[in-house]
Amino acid sequence: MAEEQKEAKPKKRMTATKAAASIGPMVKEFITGTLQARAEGKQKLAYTFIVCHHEEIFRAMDVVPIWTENFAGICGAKRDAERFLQRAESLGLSRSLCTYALCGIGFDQWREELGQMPPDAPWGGMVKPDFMISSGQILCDPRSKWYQASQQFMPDVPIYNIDLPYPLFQRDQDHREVLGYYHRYIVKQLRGLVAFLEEQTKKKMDYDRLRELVDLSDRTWNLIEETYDLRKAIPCPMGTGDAMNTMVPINFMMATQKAYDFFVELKKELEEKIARGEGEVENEKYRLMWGGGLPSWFALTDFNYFNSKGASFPVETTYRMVAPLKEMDLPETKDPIEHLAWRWLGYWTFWYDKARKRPGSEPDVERLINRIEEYKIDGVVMHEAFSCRTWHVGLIWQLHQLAKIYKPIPVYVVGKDGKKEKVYRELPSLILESDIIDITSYSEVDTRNKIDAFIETLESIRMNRAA
Amino acid sequence: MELTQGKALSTVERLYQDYGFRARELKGQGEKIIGYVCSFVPLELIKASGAIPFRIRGNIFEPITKGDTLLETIVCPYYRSCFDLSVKDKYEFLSGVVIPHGCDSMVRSFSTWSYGLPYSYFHFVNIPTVCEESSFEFFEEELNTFRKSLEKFFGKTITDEELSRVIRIYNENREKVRALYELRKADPPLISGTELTMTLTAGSSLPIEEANDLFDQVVAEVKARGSSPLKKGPRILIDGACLDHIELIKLVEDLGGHVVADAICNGARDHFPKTDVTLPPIKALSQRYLDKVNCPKTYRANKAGTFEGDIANRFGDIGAYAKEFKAEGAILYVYKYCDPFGFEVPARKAYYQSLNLPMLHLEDIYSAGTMGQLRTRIQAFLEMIG
Amino acid sequence: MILTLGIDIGSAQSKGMLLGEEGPLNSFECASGVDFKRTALRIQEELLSRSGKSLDEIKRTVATGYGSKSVVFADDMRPDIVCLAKGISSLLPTVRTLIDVGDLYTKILRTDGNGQVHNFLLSGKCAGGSGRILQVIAKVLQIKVEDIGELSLKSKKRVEFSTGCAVFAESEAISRLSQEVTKEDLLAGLHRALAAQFNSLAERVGIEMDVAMTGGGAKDIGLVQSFSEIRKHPILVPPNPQMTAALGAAIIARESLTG
Amino acid sequence: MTKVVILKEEIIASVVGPTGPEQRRLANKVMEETLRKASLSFPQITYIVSTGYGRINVPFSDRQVTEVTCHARGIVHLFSGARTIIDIGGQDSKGIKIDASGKVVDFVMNDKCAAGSGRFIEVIADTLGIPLDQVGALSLQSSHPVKISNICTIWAQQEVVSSLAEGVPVADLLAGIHYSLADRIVRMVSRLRVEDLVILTGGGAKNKGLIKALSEQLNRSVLVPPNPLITGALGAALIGKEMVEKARKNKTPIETRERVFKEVEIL
Repeated sequence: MAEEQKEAKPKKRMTATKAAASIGPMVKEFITGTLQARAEGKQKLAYTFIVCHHEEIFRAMDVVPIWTENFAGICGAKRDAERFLQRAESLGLSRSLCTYALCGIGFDQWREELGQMPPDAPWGGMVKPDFMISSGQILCDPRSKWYQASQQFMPDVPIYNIDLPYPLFQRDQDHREVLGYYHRYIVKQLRGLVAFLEEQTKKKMDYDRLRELVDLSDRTWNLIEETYDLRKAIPCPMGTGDAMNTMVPINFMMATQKAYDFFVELKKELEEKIARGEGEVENEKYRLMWGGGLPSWFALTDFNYFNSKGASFPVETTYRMVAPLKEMDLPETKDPIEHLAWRWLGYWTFWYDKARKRPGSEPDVERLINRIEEYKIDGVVMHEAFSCRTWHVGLIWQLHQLAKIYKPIPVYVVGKDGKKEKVYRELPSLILESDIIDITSYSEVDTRNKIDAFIETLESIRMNRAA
Repeated sequence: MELTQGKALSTVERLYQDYGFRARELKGQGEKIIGYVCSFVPLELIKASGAIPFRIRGNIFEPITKGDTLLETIVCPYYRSCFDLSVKDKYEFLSGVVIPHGCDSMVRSFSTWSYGLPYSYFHFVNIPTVCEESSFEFFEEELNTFRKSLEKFFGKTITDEELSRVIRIYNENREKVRALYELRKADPPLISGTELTMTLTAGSSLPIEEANDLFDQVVAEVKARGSSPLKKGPRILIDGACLDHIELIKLVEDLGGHVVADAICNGARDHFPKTDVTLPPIKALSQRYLDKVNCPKTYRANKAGTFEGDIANRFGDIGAYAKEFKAEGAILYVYKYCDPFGFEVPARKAYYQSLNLPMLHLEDIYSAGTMGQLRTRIQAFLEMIG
Repeated sequence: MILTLGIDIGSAQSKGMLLGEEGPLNSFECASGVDFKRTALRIQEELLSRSGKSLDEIKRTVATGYGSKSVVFADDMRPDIVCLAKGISSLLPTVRTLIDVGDLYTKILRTDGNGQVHNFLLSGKCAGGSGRILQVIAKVLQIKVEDIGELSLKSKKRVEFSTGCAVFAESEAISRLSQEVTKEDLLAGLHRALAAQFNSLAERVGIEMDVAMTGGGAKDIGLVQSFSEIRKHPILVPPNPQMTAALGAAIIARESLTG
Repeated sequence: MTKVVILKEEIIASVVGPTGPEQRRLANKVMEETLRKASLSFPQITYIVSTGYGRINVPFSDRQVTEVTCHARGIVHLFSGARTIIDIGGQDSKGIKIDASGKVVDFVMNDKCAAGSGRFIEVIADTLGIPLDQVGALSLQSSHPVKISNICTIWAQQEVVSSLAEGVPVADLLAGIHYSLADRIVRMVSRLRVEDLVILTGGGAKNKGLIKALSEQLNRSVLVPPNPLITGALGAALIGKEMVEKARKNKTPIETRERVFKEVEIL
């Protein structure tokens, strides 16, 4: 019966770029790499999280990162997360919690109970780490709680928790007033991580190597932005569907030459496509922005569905570098750790100044407005994943503010007297509701119904638009 | 088994039922009231700035309607209720709101609060996730930023002397809460769990001096009972986040149990730890709020090196309360969508097992509508341990 | 005569609207049953025979609704949101916000009098906030669904009623009744709870006047009344509100003929 | 359903009757019938314990005890080695963990949503027009159970209707429905760390399809008492008996209500 009850395998998503199509094997390679490293036993392996700006430290210390969010995402994409989620539930964890974490904890518990990988573990499974680096950031509780919960099943695996806060946008305060002590704190936290890794690996940090790696990821960072900026072209050569693949080198491979080379290739491919006038969609009718939320990894084919209606996604706010480093105006420093800390703060506070200038705006809204302008966006699509508060709370509010402060679209409507009258409409938006990996929260029929109706909404605005 | 209600407890009930009426009065007299949520806001700073801190409360009887139009429903239901009441102008007497980094729900909805509500003052206090030297340093800076922000808003300097004086008043308050808890130790307890939580909740709507007076009066009034009129029943500890209403406790007590101890935010977690008066005030506050408020949000390094040692370290205070108040069972009450507490359910379960204390885990959504469903579970649990 | 047909196959009720050049000729409604294909054919046949028309006069058929893909003879399938906007604009062109209370879902949309959708939202993750709950309760109270509205308006003391699971609403109602709550007060409580939910949804989309209610739920005057109390403004309801999407589908069919 | 068990040393009489909106009146009726069957007059009953969702609506009960305790008591009486009890009723479902001495040590419940209770199957059976007592057997004929993707009972009901229209065999749909429910139940009870013997009781225990689906998903055999509907009532009767015996031993008075049937009119 287990067979029949399994979810149907997802249809393969069509990619617009060759680069995106090459991602699958790359992911498989680094997962296989962790299995190999564990078998060889020469390198230490660490559970850790993305967007912490600490991968350079790992790589400089030859520690192999195991990206636990990535593994959960893979289980989701393979539509094989449910059995791990259920295990976590049976431990007493509510399904309303971060499903990435539930999937990871369920997997860990199973692997530790068996003393080997659970049967048919996706891509060989997630190996037991030597230690876990959690990061109690300001925006994600599970990043601190997940490994703490996993430790119950791996009591001998130590946790090191680094704290990486950033100042929240506050109306009554210029963030520059506090950056100094935030920076001092983050530097100390990162140095603490170095000390922990030194102790665990019994090796000293090679700061020259770290400097080189930081430089490599900085260059990659700028290259990514240059590459993604090419998507401003009409028609757009690559959409968010592909970007959900090309996020892999951004989030799991930074500070490697491979990631840099990947974007060199991608940039070339996009330039060629633009030269040929090739778009993600054959006849591009609408340009949409993925304006918030992580995707449902098991339903990436929804992007193809959008494409089939003539809708392209030239830009997304998820998995992007926020802005090129050169625009961030970071203080000069020779110390790579100090630089990482500045870069971290620059990343989170980039939109603050711009937001302060527009009444009623705030950084997330400001970013939406800028992207709408730069990429000539006709509508915003967001995803509210029930299990993740980090990225999915505040979206309704952002749309609310966007409608309030962003320039409205003049359209003709039928007035009370039956005559046409000019009124103003906000940019159309769609919120999809599901989850990152919990497929039980997803209905393809409903989702596609919503997409259909949204496309018709875009069409109607276009038809009634008062030039 | 009826408890007599004297003057002090009648005042408590009124403050509880018409939550905020005293703050409204004070506002009318020209006082400034600053709202806050969570146990991490250093109230001493607000008080020292001349304003009156007021804990924003939810209401489980009020369906969440308006709040849901601005805030996702995947936010902690308790916090959604607080927001809903705020946008419905229930707390119109506030001059501002302070929100700390208590959990994701607070962080991610901060702009919704600060732009969606009409108050003129908003401040966010960042709380470190770890407890170590660098985080105490950082937190001291963050407290100084908060101090400056209050000074700017109220146009008044907060001196160290004033702060030290206020710290002592708050410490007195914590001693008085301790005195209230002492009344729970008799078997059956002299004060019911409902009365105690109602008293603490009422206190969180008052200026600290008035709360201190009120607690004194309640202690005197309850002590005057001499012996408990209550029937003996299983002694229960309640563990979880913020429980600012009495319905769950009343349910336990209606079914024959007694709530005699807790590890909840507006109970022991918030009210027991005192501030060290021998340290410079900001340093002392930084240590009190970061280290002594034992919230799952804060990570404390596992020094024991074993899981059992770790849970003893993390939850030791709960075990101590259970022992001190002779609890016979625990109810772990966790809101849906609560990541900090939600992820600890298996570990807390293991901890209660190690104490040999039966535990009932309830996941709830902060609504009076679910009390019927909880009733059967609680009754069955009391039958199980009774 | 050039006829167009709009068919709306809902989860509970199916509706058909036959449109002539001058306007609607005939409409027909029946239970959807289990065989949607047959239901669709039956609607087509009934409408033709009632209007005395022949099949070849129908130049275009547009299907919509939950079971629209079962209408094998349809020329096109359109989302119900779109058909609702079209339908309401032709019936009540001043309507800017529409709440459609269906059997499985509640839909909120903003439109413009031209029949174009400007924004929309669908209800929740289960049938807890849909029209189905009204049927469930009617069954418990042993009354007809049609009578719910009148009864609810007679309430003197509305009770708090929580709309969780639509199926378990039955047991909640039973336990309320055994607490000696009257049918009238119970229904008023239910209506209030539903209306409050609709209002939250609608405010998310942004409410513009006028506001209308359609779908099977709009036949319930208690629900409409309750919603207008919350809005503090009258709520418009077209005649035969459950036909709105079918009408919209037929109009869309006609428009695509005339281009 | 309303169930009554009259106990002396062994069960003297038991009756299963309907529960409707008029719970109190129906409780009276079922009680009367059981008394008739036992050839007893009402005052001859020493002590009455009521349990279940409507336990507070039994006007003549002397004490109310939850179904968790009563089911456990009833099952332990029937199977002394029981460690895990799964009760699937129309209004809720629950898992109960029992220790070696027959004491309840933990339990879990679902009563928030019909999809995790016996109602899920009742609603679908009703939709398909198949008598409830036949759905289990029919589901066993399936060779390719379908996956039911909707969790909400009402939406699943609609899904079943659509699948049926697309020609999916009824047996496959029913099997899918049984697996779907079993899946949710197993997810819930797995929190208790299921141990043998596993006993299934309540209305769901009369359904062979559900027994199969559950034992497959639990990977254990599941035992069923001969009359699963009455285990809760039996447990209540046993608890009542113990209370009376204890009171007699301690010479404490037994408080009981008046043994009369009060007519209750609700609708």
